Amino acid sequence: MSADLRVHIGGLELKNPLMTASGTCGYGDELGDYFNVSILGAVVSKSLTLKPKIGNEPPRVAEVSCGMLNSIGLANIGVQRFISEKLPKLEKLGALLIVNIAAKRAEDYVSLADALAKVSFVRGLELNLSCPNVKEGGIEFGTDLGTLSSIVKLVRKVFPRTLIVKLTPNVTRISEFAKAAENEGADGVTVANTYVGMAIDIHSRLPRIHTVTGGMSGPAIKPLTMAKVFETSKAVRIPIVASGGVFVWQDFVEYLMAGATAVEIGTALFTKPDAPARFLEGITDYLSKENIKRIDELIGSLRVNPENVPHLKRN
Amino acid sequence: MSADLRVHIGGLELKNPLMTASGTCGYGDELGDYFNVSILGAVVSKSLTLKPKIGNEPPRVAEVSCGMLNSIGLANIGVQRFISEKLPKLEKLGALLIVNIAAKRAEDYVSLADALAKVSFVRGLELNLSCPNVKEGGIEFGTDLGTLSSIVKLVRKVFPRTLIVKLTPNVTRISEFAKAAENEGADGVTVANTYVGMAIDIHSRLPRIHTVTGGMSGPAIKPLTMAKVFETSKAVRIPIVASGGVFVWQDFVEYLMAGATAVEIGTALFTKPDAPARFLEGITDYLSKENIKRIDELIGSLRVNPENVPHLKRN
Amino acid sequence: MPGNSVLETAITIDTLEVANRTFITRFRSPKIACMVTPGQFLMASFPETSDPLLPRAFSVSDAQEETMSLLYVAVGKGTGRIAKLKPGEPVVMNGPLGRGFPDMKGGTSVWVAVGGSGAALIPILDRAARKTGTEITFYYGARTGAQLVNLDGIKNINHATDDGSKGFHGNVVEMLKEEMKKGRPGQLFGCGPTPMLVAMKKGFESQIQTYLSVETPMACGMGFCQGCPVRKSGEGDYYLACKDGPVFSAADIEFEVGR
Amino acid sequence: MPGNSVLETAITIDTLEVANRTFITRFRSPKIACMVTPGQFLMASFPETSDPLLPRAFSVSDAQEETMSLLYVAVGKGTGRIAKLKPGEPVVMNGPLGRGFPDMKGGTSVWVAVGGSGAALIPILDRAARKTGTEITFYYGARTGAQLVNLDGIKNINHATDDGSKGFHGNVVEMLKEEMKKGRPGQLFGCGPTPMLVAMKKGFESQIQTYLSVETPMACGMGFCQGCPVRKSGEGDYYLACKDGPVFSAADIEFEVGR
Ligand SMILES: Cc1cc2nc3c(=O)[nH]c(=O)nc-3n(C[C@H](O)[C@H](O)[C@H](O)COP(=O)(O)OP(=O)(O)OC[C@H]3O[C@@H](n4cnc5c(N)ncnc54)[C@H](O)[C@@H]3O)c2cc1C
Ligand SMILES: Cc1cc2nc3c(=O)[nH]c(=O)nc-3n(C[C@H](O)[C@H](O)[C@H](O)COP(=O)(O)OP(=O)(O)OC[C@H]3O[C@@H](n4cnc5c(N)ncnc54)[C@H](O)[C@@H]3O)c2cc1C
Ligand SMILES: Cc1cc2nc3c(=O)[nH]c(=O)nc-3n(C[C@H](O)[C@H](O)[C@H](O)COP(=O)(O)O)c2cc1C
Ligand SMILES: Cc1cc2nc3c(=O)[nH]c(=O)nc-3n(C[C@H](O)[C@H](O)[C@H](O)COP(=O)(O)O)c2cc1C
Ligand code: FES
Ligand code: FES
Repeated sequence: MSADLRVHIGGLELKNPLMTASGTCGYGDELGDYFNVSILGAVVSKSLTLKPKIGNEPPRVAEVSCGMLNSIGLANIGVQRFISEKLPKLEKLGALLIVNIAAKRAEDYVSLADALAKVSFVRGLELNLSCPNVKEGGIEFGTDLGTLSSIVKLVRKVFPRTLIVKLTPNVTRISEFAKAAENEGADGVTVANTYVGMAIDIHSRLPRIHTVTGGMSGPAIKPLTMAKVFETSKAVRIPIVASGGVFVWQDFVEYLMAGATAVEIGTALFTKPDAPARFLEGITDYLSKENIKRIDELIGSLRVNPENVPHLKRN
Repeated sequence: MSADLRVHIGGLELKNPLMTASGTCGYGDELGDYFNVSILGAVVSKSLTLKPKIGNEPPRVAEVSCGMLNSIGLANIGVQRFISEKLPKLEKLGALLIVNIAAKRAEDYVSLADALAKVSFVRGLELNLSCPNVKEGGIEFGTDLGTLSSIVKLVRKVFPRTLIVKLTPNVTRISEFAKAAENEGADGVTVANTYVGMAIDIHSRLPRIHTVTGGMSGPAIKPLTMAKVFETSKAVRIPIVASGGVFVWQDFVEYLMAGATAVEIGTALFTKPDAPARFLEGITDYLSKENIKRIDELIGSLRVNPENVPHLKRN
Repeated sequence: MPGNSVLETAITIDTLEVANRTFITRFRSPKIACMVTPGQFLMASFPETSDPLLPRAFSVSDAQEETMSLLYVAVGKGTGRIAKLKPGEPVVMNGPLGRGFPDMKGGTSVWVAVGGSGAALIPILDRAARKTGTEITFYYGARTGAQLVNLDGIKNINHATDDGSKGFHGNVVEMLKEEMKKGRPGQLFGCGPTPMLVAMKKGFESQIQTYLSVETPMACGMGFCQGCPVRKSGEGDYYLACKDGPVFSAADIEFEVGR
Repeated sequence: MPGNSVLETAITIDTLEVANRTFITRFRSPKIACMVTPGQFLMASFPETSDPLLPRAFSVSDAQEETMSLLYVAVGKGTGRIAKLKPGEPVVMNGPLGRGFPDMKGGTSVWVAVGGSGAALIPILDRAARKTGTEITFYYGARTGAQLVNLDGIKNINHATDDGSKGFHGNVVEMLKEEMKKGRPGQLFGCGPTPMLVAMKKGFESQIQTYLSVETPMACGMGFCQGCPVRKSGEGDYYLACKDGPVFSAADIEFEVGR
């Protein structure tokens, strides 16, 4: 008998902890070329804004050692076209949908949440309070505790289903932000978005990303986000969605052991668009070999004495 | 005629911007097996504490994608044995020496600085206010503006030569810490120490580092530290020493363009203990091909409109 | 219309160095080979390492039955690795991707300007032209003769070199302008470095139906990342090079001016 | 006393698969080959990539004139890469590093217990013993016969397997205890997995001069990083495996108890 892979975030049951990361699989519908998206725990769609956004000038992407920088600037078709054009496709594909939203003003988050609350196929929201690549708002919300709290509170009022807050890692102590989200009624936190990074083409002396700095993702950031997931798991009781640098199924298991309830696959999709299907096979095999009956037994199963951790002791 | 490679930090003239990073070449004396250390701008020795320290339990190091985690715990022979045993060797090797010091209490920083001020061969101090791997003090100093300021102020009083403050990158806005160091009279800042990271061995479910989290270094962190060097260069006038992920000589040039005055080689020494000699050749060739007469023309030479940078606009 | 793209583990057949730092590698890649149309590309990746991390984009240079070839200039980590593949070694290919050149219709004439690694497109375009009975002529430029790839069996190639060491003395756009004094094609295709494409757009788009294959940095090649914008003419909006291109009608797009 | 260590670009000669996932690769590496003593190691690195990043530690398995060989189990990225090196391909070696076994003196007898990749040390120890006229006997254990490397030309190897498929039925420490009932060597050497070394220390250090080659994670191999501590007996202090070891007198060190 195969293991029970189900996990829960708020009232939402995911058939397994595999999710896609926002912005790394378009609106989710195009993944269907490479595997059946209904096998996923959840599809998280590209950050939507109230109005369509054309995004930043190129170059928007650059490769660095074991990672990449991006500065897409939230290019997206806007919430209305998403609802009319993309939702029917995703419904047909049998995806469980979590919609990621971003805005410059608190009111806009509320309008977005309000619009999406009316669409029952949208099973959850992921609030992007952490995009490092837009000139106003974006990361600012995510680095100020008060602003974060007030946005979560407002959105919580209008969105009754699962609400996840995606945090920026570019802060001194991410667990404080996770606690603030929990206090305002978030059902989960995503740890974390990309790290502010930069690279220069030394021949032209130009930055390799038009906005100079961009968000760094990929295997290079995995140990950093791992530490942040662990820190957060010691601070909150709500589920943690890990996001950062997953490239092989073992990374998935590592995040669960560090305390995550679900894990997003981002940059890996660019190289391996069928990664979720492969990971699911790898994890299923692993569970059966290790004779683990329920995947949630892995969550936070790291064998560790928190006393050993200088990083935590200081809390 | 070959280019003028000299750069200055406070009253100190370095013959070139290449430095070693503290803790990655022992006390500096052993580098001599692989190249002539007198070619370096400066040797920065392993963090010294007042009393000898045995360091953390193993495992202390683990490899991750394009990087490594370490948790050495400041294992060192203590300042007195350093002065009596290591200094004579370094003097014989013709090294220009900057000593890195670490402590748990402000008074201890002062005692260390006082002891080293008396040794004229010690041309500069690098204050490690950022070690992530000790249970008390360490990073704490580096994440609190007030503590940082007061330590720099006290040390400044007793140490008359070049004083560099090594900052932690594990904060929301590193430039604020750089400004605080500048305000208290530091001659330069090192940007930055290692990033808090973590990795798990999924088979044993044990952390791969005894202290669970460790400091991450190597090419993986280069884009992150690059962004922090750039941010800092827009905020302070004192020289910046870049430290993070340098692996090829081009990385050196990249850091100078981003605003650094000197650059430390750390983890690269483990794979290429002769890296400084190789880098110096690469840089010298590059300068002559590009017809650059003085290396300091490269400092901050990135062609960029700071208006484009969301990360800076928010200051 | 292009079919769906697939992930295929292609098997290296052999590699030939065909010019200075320039290679042709052939692969057994039956699924992609049978679907690809001229101007489409694929993303090659190296699953056993994270450095290089992202897949690399290559136009398919030729495809016949189960065999497909790439023609590339070894400039960095990815191309360097491909050039070192031993016969029998696998590499993961995602393709065919994007929209290629418009289908050729017999009886028309097509001129193709190529520069640098744009030469990759000569074999596949020539094969398509022969199949449809389209009259095709290539104008192939390089800095110097040593950089020109000798493509066996393909006639109708006119060379241009900046230093005059082979063929026309000057760049390929100057050569086209000379040729246009004598006659004009039904369609003009271009693939090569951006400055060449900029000059082609400026020089010819108002006179001839011109299609250009653009190169931008790409992270995914599949429309997932929004990393490859190409500005739409007249509008503030963008196409995606990987989904809407890499081949565009010159009239539809604008090139970014220097930053 | 060991000479200084050097960075040398070694050239691959050939690779042989000698047991399940176990390989011997020979290199032309004249500088290191002529300096190394039994038990010393080197760090092999891959300058063209940052993944793997750190150099990998290997005991030198044999050295003669300009040729040196490594015997290793392909467990991950680094060993996997070495196993794939083609004849003529270069790899950067830093060595010889550390302190090896004590110099052998003719006329004494040495017993050597090896397990797993510790078998690497058999050829180099055997060569040194023959040179000095030392009587050497190897006790070589593995889980099962298929994992035992067949080392040509080396006599005096007694095998032990956990499953009894070859030689003594049991582990190598049990075998040693049996043998000790009949007689005793002047010195006892051990190299293999940590549990084996722990059992040797416990079983023999009080009776025989015992030297153990320890394995710890290493970042640099040169004493630069302080990453490889080995606890000193009785004291709270540490040795460094790479500088003070990897070979230690069993009496001088303590093994970490489970965390
Ligand atoms: C649709 C498309 C089709 C292409 N077809 C071909 C082809 O048929 N043959 C061929 O040789 N190349 C082709 N390219 C370019 C090819 O993708 C790059 O040369 C390749 O990505 C470089 O990889 P690398 O790892 O070797 O170099 P890297 O190590 O990534 O970079 C080395 C150097 O190449 C530059 N570079 C990186 N990416 C690009 C790029 N996309 N375009 C131009 N320069 C770049 C970098 O700035 C750097 O200076 C194509 C690109 C695109 C987008
Ligand atoms: C002084 C010394 C001498 C050595 N001599 C030999 C030798 O002669 N032959 C040989 O086969 N091996 C030897 N080893 C072990 C060898 O260094 C490791 O097997 C090697 O580093 C693994 O590299 P990798 O990239 O293939 O594996 P990685 O991808 O780094 O790791 C794969 C697996 O191996 C484990 N591993 C990593 N490092 C070590 C280690 N140091 N010891 C044990 N397991 C490890 C990891 O936990 C992981 O499960 C020696 C180690 C030391 C310290
Ligand atoms: C090209 C790209 C675009 C992204 N766009 C978004 C976005 O629109 N909204 C968002 O919340 N996160 C976005 N992210 C962040 C990812 O969702 C993810 O959190 C991050 O990349 C770390 O995971 P990874 O290393 O697995 O990619 C983007 C990442 C990339 C690489
Ligand atoms: C093994 C190891 C030990 C280190 N020890 C110290 C130390 O004692 N004091 C200190 O200030 N920094 C220490 N560092 C940080 C380095 O000096 C350097 O700032 C950091 O590694 C980033 O640079 P790199 O990526 O080039 O290694 C250590 C780093 C490593 C890898
Ligand atoms: S390369 Fe990712 S959308 Fe075009
Ligand atoms: S491995 Fe670096 S000190 Fe031993």
